[in-house]
Amino acid sequence: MGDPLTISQGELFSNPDVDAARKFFKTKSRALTNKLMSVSDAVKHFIHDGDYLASGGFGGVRISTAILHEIVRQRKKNLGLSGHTATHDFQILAAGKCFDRCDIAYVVGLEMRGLAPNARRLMESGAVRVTEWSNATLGWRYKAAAMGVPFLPARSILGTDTFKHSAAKEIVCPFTGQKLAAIPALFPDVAIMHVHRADVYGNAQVDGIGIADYDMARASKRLIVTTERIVSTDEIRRDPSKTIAPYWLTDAVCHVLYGSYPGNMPYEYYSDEAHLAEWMDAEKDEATLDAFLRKNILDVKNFEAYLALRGGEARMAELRALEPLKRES
Amino acid sequence: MGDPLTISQGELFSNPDVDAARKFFKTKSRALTNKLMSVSDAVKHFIHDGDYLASGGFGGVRISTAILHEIVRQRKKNLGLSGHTATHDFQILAAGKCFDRCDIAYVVGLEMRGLAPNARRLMESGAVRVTEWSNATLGWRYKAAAMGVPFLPARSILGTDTFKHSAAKEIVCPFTGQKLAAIPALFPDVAIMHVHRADVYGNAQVDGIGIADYDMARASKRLIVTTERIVSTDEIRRDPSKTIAPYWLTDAVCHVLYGSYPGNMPYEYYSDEAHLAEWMDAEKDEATLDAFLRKNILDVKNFEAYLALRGGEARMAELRALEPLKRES
Amino acid sequence: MSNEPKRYNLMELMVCVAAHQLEDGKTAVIGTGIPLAAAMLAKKTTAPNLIVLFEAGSIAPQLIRLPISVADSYTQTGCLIHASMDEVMEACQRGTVDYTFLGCAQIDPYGNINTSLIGADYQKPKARLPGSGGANDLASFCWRTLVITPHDKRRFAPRLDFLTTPGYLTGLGARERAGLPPGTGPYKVITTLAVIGFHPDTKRMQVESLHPGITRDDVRANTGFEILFADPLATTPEPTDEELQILREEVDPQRLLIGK
Amino acid sequence: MSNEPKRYNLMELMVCVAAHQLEDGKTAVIGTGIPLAAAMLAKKTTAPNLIVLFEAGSIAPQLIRLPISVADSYTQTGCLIHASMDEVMEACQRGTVDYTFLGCAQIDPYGNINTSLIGADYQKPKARLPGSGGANDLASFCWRTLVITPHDKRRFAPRLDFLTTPGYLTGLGARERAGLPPGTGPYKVITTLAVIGFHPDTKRMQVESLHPGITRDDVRANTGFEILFADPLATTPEPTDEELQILREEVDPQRLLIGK
Repeated sequence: MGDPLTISQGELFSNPDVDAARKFFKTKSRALTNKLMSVSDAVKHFIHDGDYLASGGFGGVRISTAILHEIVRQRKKNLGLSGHTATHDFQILAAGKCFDRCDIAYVVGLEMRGLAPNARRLMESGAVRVTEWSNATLGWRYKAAAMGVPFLPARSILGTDTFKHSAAKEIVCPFTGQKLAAIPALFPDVAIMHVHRADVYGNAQVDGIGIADYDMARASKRLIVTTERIVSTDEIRRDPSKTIAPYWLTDAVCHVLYGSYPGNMPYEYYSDEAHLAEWMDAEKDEATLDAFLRKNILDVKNFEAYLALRGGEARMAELRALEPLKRES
Repeated sequence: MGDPLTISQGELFSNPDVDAARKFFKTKSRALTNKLMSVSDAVKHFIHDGDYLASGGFGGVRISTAILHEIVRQRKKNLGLSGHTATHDFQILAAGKCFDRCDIAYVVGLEMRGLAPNARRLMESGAVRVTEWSNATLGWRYKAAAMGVPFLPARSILGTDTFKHSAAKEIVCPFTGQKLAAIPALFPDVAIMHVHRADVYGNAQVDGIGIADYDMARASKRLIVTTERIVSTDEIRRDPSKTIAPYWLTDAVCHVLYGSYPGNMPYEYYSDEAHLAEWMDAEKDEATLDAFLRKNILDVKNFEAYLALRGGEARMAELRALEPLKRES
Repeated sequence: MSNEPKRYNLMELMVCVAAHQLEDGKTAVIGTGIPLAAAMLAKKTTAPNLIVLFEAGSIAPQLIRLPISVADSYTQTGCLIHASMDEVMEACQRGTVDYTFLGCAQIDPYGNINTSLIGADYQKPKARLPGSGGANDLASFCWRTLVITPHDKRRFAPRLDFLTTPGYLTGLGARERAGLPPGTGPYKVITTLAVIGFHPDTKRMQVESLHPGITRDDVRANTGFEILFADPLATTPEPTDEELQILREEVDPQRLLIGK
Repeated sequence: MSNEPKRYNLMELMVCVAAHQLEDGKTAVIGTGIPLAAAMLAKKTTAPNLIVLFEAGSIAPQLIRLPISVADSYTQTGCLIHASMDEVMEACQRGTVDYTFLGCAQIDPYGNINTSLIGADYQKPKARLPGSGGANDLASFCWRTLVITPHDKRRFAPRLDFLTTPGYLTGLGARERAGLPPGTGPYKVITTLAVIGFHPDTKRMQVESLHPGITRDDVRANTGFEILFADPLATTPEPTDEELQILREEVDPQRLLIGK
């Protein structure tokens, strides 16, 4: 029944060995300690050259911009990257030439905003090794890891070049004889995630849709949380259904108000479309981009200074006013 | 690496064919209609002799007692049953001799309360065909179905008689060469679930832990929801993170205050341990059980009459006072 | 194409045609742009109980404005469920989602889509495009896949540089042989020239209706492969005044889409 | 056994011994009964930051009383996460849970457990027991499985009627060959007579300490198979007055467990 099994040719950038991951998770500290630190320290301690990085949120929604900037500022190199609807996050890291391999579900585009010229140039240069996936299958790679299994079966990507350039494998269902795509577990070395509130120990809560962050936080060996607000643990316990990561998954907590800027933070502030358009313009050639990067990231002390440059509280207040979601109570 | 693959000998009581399930889900109505009906009508219309039934909650916590009683009252026969930590629910259906086959993860016991004598007699009589699972693997059977895949891989039940008497299959991971248990999808014909609030269309919300109900509601072809409170759809939209089933999964909504009694309903009322002890006593022999069943279920008009028999609002107020979880705000 | 009618523009026509495809009481995973405008228009006209899901996790929102991202706040207003991407994708894989809408950089006679790259060298393409996003999954799982695209010769290509998202692959039965869920596949391709279906025997593109003022030769001249025409061949119904009014005043008052 | 000391009863001893096994800052999936009393005692003494998870979905509650069900309201007071059974089981499968506690109807020399049935005919057993529940999963996944059980000859059986939950199966390396995660397996068996470990080479039960007043012969007389004794063989430390006070006044003031 059906065509013979197809062999994929994509490179697997990380090891789906659940026993190796179990060994890591066995020894990872679960101690209740204060993990509050600066963005600079979090990046210094938990993101190393060559690491495989996962970025939470959805490209331009609930992203950890402060960490992304700091990765560029600290000139991290040779990262692996999960391109799970990576838009503005991808654009930042591409501008910094921080990665040399990428699992692609969605990259170089900014959805309705068009394609990012510099990000495209980088991906067309041959400097980045790439493997192809789809949003669901790349998400299921996190989910397999979070579940502690080496793969999950899926019924998409079959029959396409997306499969051929993936590192999935075709298998036959032992019950139905159907052809399925086996999607290998992905255990990122480090994940970054921006949330609405967290305590100093790393209990983190999100309001609104979860995207793929629940599984990403569990799949990753290390987790850096940036948060709009630092709250008490009692506040976390007030609505435990909102908790996306408990403290023992989290390695660093950084308090970054407006931390998703210029991205949207649901319930808090809308995206700064004017600044995102500036980014697109700045990518038109290398020289313009270099100047733009220096001005906005490299020559800027930290994320707070960047926000000040972008109009500070006045601009943030405008973006708050544009946000349609309001909390009850 | 490792022993040769073991063959299991358990019977598969339901078809893991995802394409057959897809065909069903394709044609299932997603119309926005008022589905409010009596418990009696819900059981009459949506539970048929021979159906495979899944019962939500955790045996004695957040169970749909009114539906369970009505199944006995309408003398439904030859049901298949998912014994996913089935305790008081199992006890009721065993007393009614309603099922003739059962997937077992946990049955005949009531946790700390001991073993149910009649339920044991039934299972020792040979009258019920059984297949063995564990809580995780039986839960993953719902999850596979909810995900739309014919199986999920798992790393438990391997090497045991639980596996041998399951209908799982051993497979080899195409990435790691590891032995895994392939757990077949379970699509129940009908599921019953008790919730804190629902609207008349079937949008249902739960406070507190979800147990396996999220996946069960999605895996099942039909879904009967009983609810402590009927609310407006606006109330559902007020905190969308609490929604366990959207209306298009739900076939019937029954308003049953104290619907988990004598089980615990977190945030509402604690279990009636005295009545559960009466049940245990009543199971000591067939004659005592028959009289008990007549008194509490068969000769009782409906669940409201049963509650009245058990002490009505006065007793319910006592159980409310025993409940430790209180909602914020 | 030069004689575009004055009462509406092509974008407005496409939105209305897309809206007509959506039956009431069905589920649809919708992206931003034209598809969402179509869904909003359908909900305000013929399909008030169309259930919209966004792939990032928002389920059944009350849409108040066109969002910019499929995850942004405007996808989440008044939802029934704040879910996650896996939950939405799994609902599709389980067979509970009826419609999805896709765009394309290239599309071939079988409705296969390329959104990954242009050029022959995969690791060093002439042009890198975003990739599948959720398109491959949605086109594999949803019962009816709708494609909305400008109609030109470069896009309607005999062979794709990269087959990102499955149409009918190599023809009748090929999806099933590849392991994709039976009964799925491209349903209609809505272009700037025509509404196109697929021949039941060959699963090759077949024009079902030409937009007002468009001829078979216009379509042929803008299609890079031999395209079939249904017999009889219809004319795409024009938007009604009511549709246009709702579209302009309620769906896209800022003219983000239709004004261009 | 007849000369049980007066300062504490056997149940109290077992709870205290179990509590000693739990290191601070670790995770444990705990059931109701003695294991939970042990976890509560540990949290109030040596392991204040022990993280308790319940298999039905409650994660890191602030326990105020012994629950009756692993899903009931008393497992959910002051949680950090209201999760689901799959999330807890998957955290175990992923290797992030250190401890679990099991009971048994039968246990064999390799720590394999039967909680399914007594008798030879599977479809018509002499006695039907609950089955695995979560035990098989937890014993497969958690790093250290603790078993708590009365110690008698019927229970400590050379062969099980049904192997519900894996111990070391047939000995060293058998779990790994069966596909179970390496580095897991029964850690200690805490009985009414002794604390028992497993010989590193054979993975057969080996008594590590005898409870005060218990002799080797007591153990042998109540064990249905040949059991090893460590050399030197220790005496199980008695509960301290502080432990007993906390246990009686704070953990189980209603004497649901220890009073019996």
